[in-house]
Amino acid sequence: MTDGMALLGPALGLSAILFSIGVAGVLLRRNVIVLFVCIELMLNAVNLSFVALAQLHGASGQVMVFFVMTVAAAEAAVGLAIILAIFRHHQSVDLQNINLLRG
Amino acid sequence: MNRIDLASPVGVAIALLPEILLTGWALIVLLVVSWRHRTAQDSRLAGWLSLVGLLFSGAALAALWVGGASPDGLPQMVALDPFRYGAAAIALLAAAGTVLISLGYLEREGLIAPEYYPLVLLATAGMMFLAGAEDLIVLFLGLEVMSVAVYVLAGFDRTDPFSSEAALKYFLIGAFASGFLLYGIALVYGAAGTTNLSIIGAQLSGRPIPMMAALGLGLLLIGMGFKISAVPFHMWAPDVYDGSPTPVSGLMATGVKAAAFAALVRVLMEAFPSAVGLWQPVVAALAIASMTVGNLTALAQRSLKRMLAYSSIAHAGYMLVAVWAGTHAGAGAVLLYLLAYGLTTLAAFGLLTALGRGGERDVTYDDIAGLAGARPAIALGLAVCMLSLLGFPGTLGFIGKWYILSAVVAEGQMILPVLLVLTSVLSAGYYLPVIMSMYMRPSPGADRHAAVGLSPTAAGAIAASVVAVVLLGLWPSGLLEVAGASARTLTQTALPLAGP
Amino acid sequence: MTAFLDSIGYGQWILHALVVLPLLGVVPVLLGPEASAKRTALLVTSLELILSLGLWWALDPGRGTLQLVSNTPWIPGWGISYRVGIDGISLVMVLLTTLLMPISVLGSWRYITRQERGFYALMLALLTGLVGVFIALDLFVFYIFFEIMLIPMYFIIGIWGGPNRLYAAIKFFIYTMAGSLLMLVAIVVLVWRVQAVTGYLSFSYDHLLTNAGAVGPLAPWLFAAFAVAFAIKVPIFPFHTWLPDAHVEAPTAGSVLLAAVMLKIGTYGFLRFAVPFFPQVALSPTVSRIVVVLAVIGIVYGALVAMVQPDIKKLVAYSSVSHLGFVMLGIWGGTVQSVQGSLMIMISHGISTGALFLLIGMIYERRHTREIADYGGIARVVPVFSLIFTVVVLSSIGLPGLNGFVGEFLVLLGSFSAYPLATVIATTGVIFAAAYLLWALQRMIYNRLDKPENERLSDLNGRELALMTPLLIGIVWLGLYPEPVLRRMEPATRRYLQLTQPGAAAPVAAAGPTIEVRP
Amino acid sequence: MIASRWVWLAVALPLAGFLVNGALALRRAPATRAVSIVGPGVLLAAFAVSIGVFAGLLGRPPHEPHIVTLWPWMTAGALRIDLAFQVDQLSAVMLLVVTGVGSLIHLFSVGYMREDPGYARYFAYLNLFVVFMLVLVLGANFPVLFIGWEGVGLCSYLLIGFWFTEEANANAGKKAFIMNRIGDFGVLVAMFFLWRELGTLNFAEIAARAPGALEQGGTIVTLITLFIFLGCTGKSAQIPLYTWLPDAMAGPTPVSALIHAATMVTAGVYLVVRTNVLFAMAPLSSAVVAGIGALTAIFAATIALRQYDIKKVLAYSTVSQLGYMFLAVGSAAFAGGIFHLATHAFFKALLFLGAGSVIHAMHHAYHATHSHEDAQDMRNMGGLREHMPVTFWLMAIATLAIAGIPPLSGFFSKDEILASAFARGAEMPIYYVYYALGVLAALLTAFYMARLMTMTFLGPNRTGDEERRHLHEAPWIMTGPLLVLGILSAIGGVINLPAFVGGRHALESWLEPVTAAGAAFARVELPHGTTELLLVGGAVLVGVVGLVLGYRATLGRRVATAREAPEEAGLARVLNRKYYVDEIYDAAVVRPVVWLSRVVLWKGVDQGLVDGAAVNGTAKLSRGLGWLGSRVQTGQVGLYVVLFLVGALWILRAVIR
Repeated sequence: MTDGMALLGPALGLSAILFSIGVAGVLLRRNVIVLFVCIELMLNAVNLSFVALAQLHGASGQVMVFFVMTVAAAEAAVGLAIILAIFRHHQSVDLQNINLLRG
Repeated sequence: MNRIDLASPVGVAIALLPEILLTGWALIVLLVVSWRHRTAQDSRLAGWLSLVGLLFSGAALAALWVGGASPDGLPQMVALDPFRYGAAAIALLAAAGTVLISLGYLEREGLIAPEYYPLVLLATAGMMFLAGAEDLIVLFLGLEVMSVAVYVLAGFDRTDPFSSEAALKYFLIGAFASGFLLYGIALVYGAAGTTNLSIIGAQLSGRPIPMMAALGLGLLLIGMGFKISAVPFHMWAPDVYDGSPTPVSGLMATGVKAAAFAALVRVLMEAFPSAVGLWQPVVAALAIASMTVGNLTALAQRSLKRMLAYSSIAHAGYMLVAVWAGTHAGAGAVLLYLLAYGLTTLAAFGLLTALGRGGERDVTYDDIAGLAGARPAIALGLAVCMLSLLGFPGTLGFIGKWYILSAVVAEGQMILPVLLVLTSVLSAGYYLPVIMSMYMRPSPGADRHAAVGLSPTAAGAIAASVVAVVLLGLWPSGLLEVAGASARTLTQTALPLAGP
Repeated sequence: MTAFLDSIGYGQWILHALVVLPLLGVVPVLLGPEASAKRTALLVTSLELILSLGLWWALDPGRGTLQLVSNTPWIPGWGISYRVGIDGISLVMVLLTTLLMPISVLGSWRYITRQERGFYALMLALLTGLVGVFIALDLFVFYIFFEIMLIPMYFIIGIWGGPNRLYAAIKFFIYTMAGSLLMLVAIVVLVWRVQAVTGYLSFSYDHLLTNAGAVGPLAPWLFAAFAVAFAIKVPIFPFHTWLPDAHVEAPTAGSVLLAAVMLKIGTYGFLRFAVPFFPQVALSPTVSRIVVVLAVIGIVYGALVAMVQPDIKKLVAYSSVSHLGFVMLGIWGGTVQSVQGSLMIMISHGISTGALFLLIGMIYERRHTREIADYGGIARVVPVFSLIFTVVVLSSIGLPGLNGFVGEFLVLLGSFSAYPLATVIATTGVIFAAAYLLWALQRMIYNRLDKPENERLSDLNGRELALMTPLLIGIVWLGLYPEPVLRRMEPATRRYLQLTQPGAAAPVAAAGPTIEVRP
Repeated sequence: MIASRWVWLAVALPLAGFLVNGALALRRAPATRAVSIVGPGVLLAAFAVSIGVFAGLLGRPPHEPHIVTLWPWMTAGALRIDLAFQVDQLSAVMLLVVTGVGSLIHLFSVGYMREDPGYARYFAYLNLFVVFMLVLVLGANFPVLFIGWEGVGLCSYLLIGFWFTEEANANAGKKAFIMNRIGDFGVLVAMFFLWRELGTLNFAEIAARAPGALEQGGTIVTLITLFIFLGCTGKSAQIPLYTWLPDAMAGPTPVSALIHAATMVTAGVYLVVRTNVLFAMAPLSSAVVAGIGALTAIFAATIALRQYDIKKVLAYSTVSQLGYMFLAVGSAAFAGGIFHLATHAFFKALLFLGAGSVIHAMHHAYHATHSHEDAQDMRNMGGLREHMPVTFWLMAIATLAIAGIPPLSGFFSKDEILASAFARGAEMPIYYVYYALGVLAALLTAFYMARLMTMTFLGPNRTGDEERRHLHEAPWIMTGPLLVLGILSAIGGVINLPAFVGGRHALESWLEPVTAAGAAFARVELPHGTTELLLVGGAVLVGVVGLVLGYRATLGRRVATAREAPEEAGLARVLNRKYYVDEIYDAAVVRPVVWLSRVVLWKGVDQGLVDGAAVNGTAKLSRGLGWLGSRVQTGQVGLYVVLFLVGALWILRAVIR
């Protein structure tokens, strides 16, 4: 069991880094689809940490990963549909000029 | 008090009966809609069908509540206590209200897309899971089911760029926030070894909170902060409420907020009672920020819909003050305020549908000048809503605020109540002008308000909630008993896990 | 008379009747035709007056304690019950309210021309609120009535007011609400602390009064909250700026009720709640000095600013600030004479200023202007109006022999021993009162009759004379023979002083048995 | 004994008169006949009752005043104030003077005001005035006296501004009331002191408790008496609150006679005598009272020298004579003060009524020829002796009386005052100065009275040839009362004949019970033997010299009519403009107060500071912040996420710590 533990620190570190990259992506990029991809990246980072922690506390961590993946998939479907609708109106996916609602 | 054994599948089925019924019913309606979706009658049929579904689910919930169902042994995935039933009931009420208002609204707006109703049902099912979740996984799932459904509902009017923009913003920032929430769940799971709330509570109690659990708690707060639109995670709310169709805004302001707050209270009270020193200052800060920014920015709004959006941020602040108390009284206050705020805001959005067209974004204070002369009933309804939101005595809103004040003062806290009260005074600055322009200003044209009208179903729903707000405001003792009792059931019953 | 009253169990149902009757009256007013609204309203308010007169005999003048107390549980979970009762002080205020209400209704006969049903319905709602405030003995119930009153007055000013009514209405509403919300927090904290010490959750006045000491170090903050809420209502100097706007813009009936009754809720609040609950804080040297200084400023400042007002209604509004400055000085005077004087001013100011506003309303109905400069020399054209106007002005100046003097004299006499310098400065208020009111009187009814419109003014008609007669009788009767009123208020004054004299912290065995502490 | 129980009748009768006349005034049809009967009739009845009360008092033991309580007025805790009348020697005398002179003046008014449209209203106010004056005089405690005190102020306001259509008259009325009110402030504060120190406001109890409770000559008693005196200066027109009396001449002349000569203005003297024990216990205050009395006497006399309006001369003469009365009571000669009050009432009323009939005649003449000359300006009169012989001779008697020529009443009363001032000098040398001022004032008095008489009655007639034919004597209804007053002025001295002419100071002994309390502390022995004779001689000499100089000076110069009269110059101009005191008051007090309240308080503090900054300020601030908040809502998702992240980082930092 001990060797499994050895990888826990780095795994959690990696998922934290991935998560931060995801967040930075959402922050900096202007294209909606890239933003969406970054959010998916954040979710997968969390999956990694789930798997890493599952070593400690048994299989429930891994079960959680499956839930996360299915939810991410559902979200992806709906998200892309919304992005399509936006594209139909603005002919662009650049977040800068999607600001009709303000004030 | 029949005890339900959650280990056996039959036990679980009974425990989740309301949610199961609702989801099943939603699928049935989806089937019916798949081949009857062209005419207005189809849309109305789907609407009435979904209402029936809500009734069934409500009946099941009542059976559980009246039967006093409680878990035999450790509560597994979903809590079986009146607090869940109460929150779920509010969610059902909100959904029923939204459906009743939407019946007339969709037809008038030419949105003949009956799949609107199954989405509402599914969103409500999500809310009920979220409100009743005893396990972080179920909490996450409930949250996502609700959110995805509401994302689509927000962008329901495809032809209207505002609606799609609202959906996009809600989706992007929503997903972003659920990323944080999920990361929190992972860290808490890492620290406590389980995702069951009461077991987490047991694990963490008795020893200083480990770093990972603290981080987890922080991330959870961020995720939930977004859902209840607390400042500084609130930026999405005004635009999304403004852009999406008015009944959907109503649902978001009432149902979504109710489920989110119920979950937040349960997580904080059951999972992190020992970490009170940690989360109380954060909640206090969020509360103060929301109350001040929400009320101040609402002052500058000309459109009624955006004013109601900012006011919902302010009310989130008031409820966060109750959450800060961290006691059963606080939980009771949140539950009651959710009902009070829910009923009033739903009626307000409902009345707003009467006043405008196409998303009612352009309905300003001047548009409703002299409405009292033309439409006395609608004007009176809106006036009562404004007074209840203001927390004026004689309305349920006042009883809600009073309950929050008593809960928080009982903890010896003075600054938060005074801030709550002072920001309420600010709110008079944008609630009263609504009443003033309706009653005290002459209507510009004779037939200026000819177009103002409500469909019978919407009128019925709104009238019911307005009357409820006043009656419960005058005779609140029954309601207060129920809220207090259901809050007291939020106790951490589990024993710590053996082992590491 | 008392035998007759006891025979019909008057004591048990009267207080509830006085609150419910106007509400019941609202229904026929709203449902009936527009024209008959005012008649129904007059009928209901007159009935209310007749019913309330019985209180004069029903109250046993011997005991200073709260009488006719009735207690019906309302929200048992929070220890809230609909608890009502009266003593000398509230008796007099209720009678003043029920007397002025039919008079104001009669006074707006011709003044209110549109949406009459709404107006008279709101007037009846206002009557309920006003009576309720004075008889409530449960802090929750008191707070509800204290706030509920705002709505009718807000609409009365807002809908039937003058050109600048919106600003005046919202300013009035927010100003008063801000104060009362602070009081709300104070009430909640008080009840919580008392419950923590006595273990018994209740909002009842007696319970809180006897155990108010439980608040300990929080007392100054709580007193401050109560004091601010009532100071805005009185109004005391820095919080008074809503009054002139509200008075000028309100219709006659609104101004009459605002000045005659609603301002007294502030002073009544001090007498009933703020000072008795926290006597050490209220009567401590620093707080007393602040209040007395503000009161004296109010008197002199109010009078001086009134002197230069071009608009007669604003002038009377500032004169109210000045008069109520006397009341505050009297309350803190700390002697039986000064407190009795305050109560007398509360009544006589109600009658005199009520009468003044009614008269201004009448002349406004004819001439449609409130600028003093637009009048002049009308004594020859409208002799009856001028005579009544002079008498009422003289009573406001405090001419001995009329009602204004009794109150002011007692206040100054009583407060002299405690605050000699302040009282002397306050007495100069007597000079300024003469100056500004006489100057206005002269510019309005004497001087040259040089404006053609003034020549066609019609003198008071039967209705107007009818509604002025009770007030004139009151002015002269209270001026020359205030004895019965003073006798009925004295026990309550004594009890107030017992409760508030420093060192009276322990529950006081009042003259009679106090109403039982636990219901 | 029984009679004094009916004293309330004396008050009730004029009150009834007021109500009847008031009702008649409100009715359109002028009921002059009814009013002429009710008005004076009621007064005569009241006079009869007063005589009854006076007679009743004779039979009573002197030292018990008879308190008639009508009903309990104000009771609060230990304070018990009843509406009660006190009938004792002092109030009996005042009762007689007020109702007596009052009746005569009412009769005179019947003639004088006959053509005036407000005839009924005039008599209503006059009756009301008598009611309040009687309440003042009969009051058994300070508050009841105060009812009368302010009541008379009210009536003088109404009567001065009787012809209110003229703004000047209304202003004069208002000025009178407000100045009275400033005085009343003093009386009020004195009451509070008395209540705090003695625990009572009843005169009888004050006299009883004062010696014990108050330290003689102490600050408390001095303060009380000074505040009382402040009230008196307001009511009896002494420096500094006298400027309202000359303006009060705007009212009808009988009003000036009754209110501003005989009764109301003497209220101050009455109050000092009524509270003589306090003044006796406070020598410093007495000195102040006497000082201001003397100062006012000389000051007013100088102004009277250069006045051309006949009523203004008499007004300043009244102010001066009142100064004498205060000089008397200031030197503890309380009875002397009352004596001069009575005699002054007679001859000053006579002078005013005389002037009234002169003005009446002049009005008649100018009215006949439709000319708009000033009927009150002496420069338009002259030589009226032939046209109005009766008025001339009666006014001559009054002039001699006021100048202090024996054996007329003025001589005795004025001489006693000067003597007592001189006697008081022994204890406090300052009184010698007052004595000197008194004598000088007597000289000036004689001078201006002589000037008035010569300008009006002697020398060439300047009214104008046409008008002269219409000048004739006043009807008997007006000259009748003059006659009675003439007789009283002549023999008035009898009521207090001094020893050196064989009299036994009747009035002084009559008032002894009232002044006994004061006498215990400050008794004045009038000088006897040679000094007395010297003083008397000196006074008479001064009187005669004044008269002669006055006559000579006026007759010598040719007096131009008002229209062509040259502008005054130098000192004469200053005197004519009454030392510009009114203008100084206006500039120093009235205008700054009005400016302060308008600019500083109302616009500055009220609208600017409290309303503008505090109230509307917070409203604007919150709206501004709100506007800022909505600007931040740019609609850019990027910004939303940034803010989201800032919040997230803050929470994480808070949670970790």
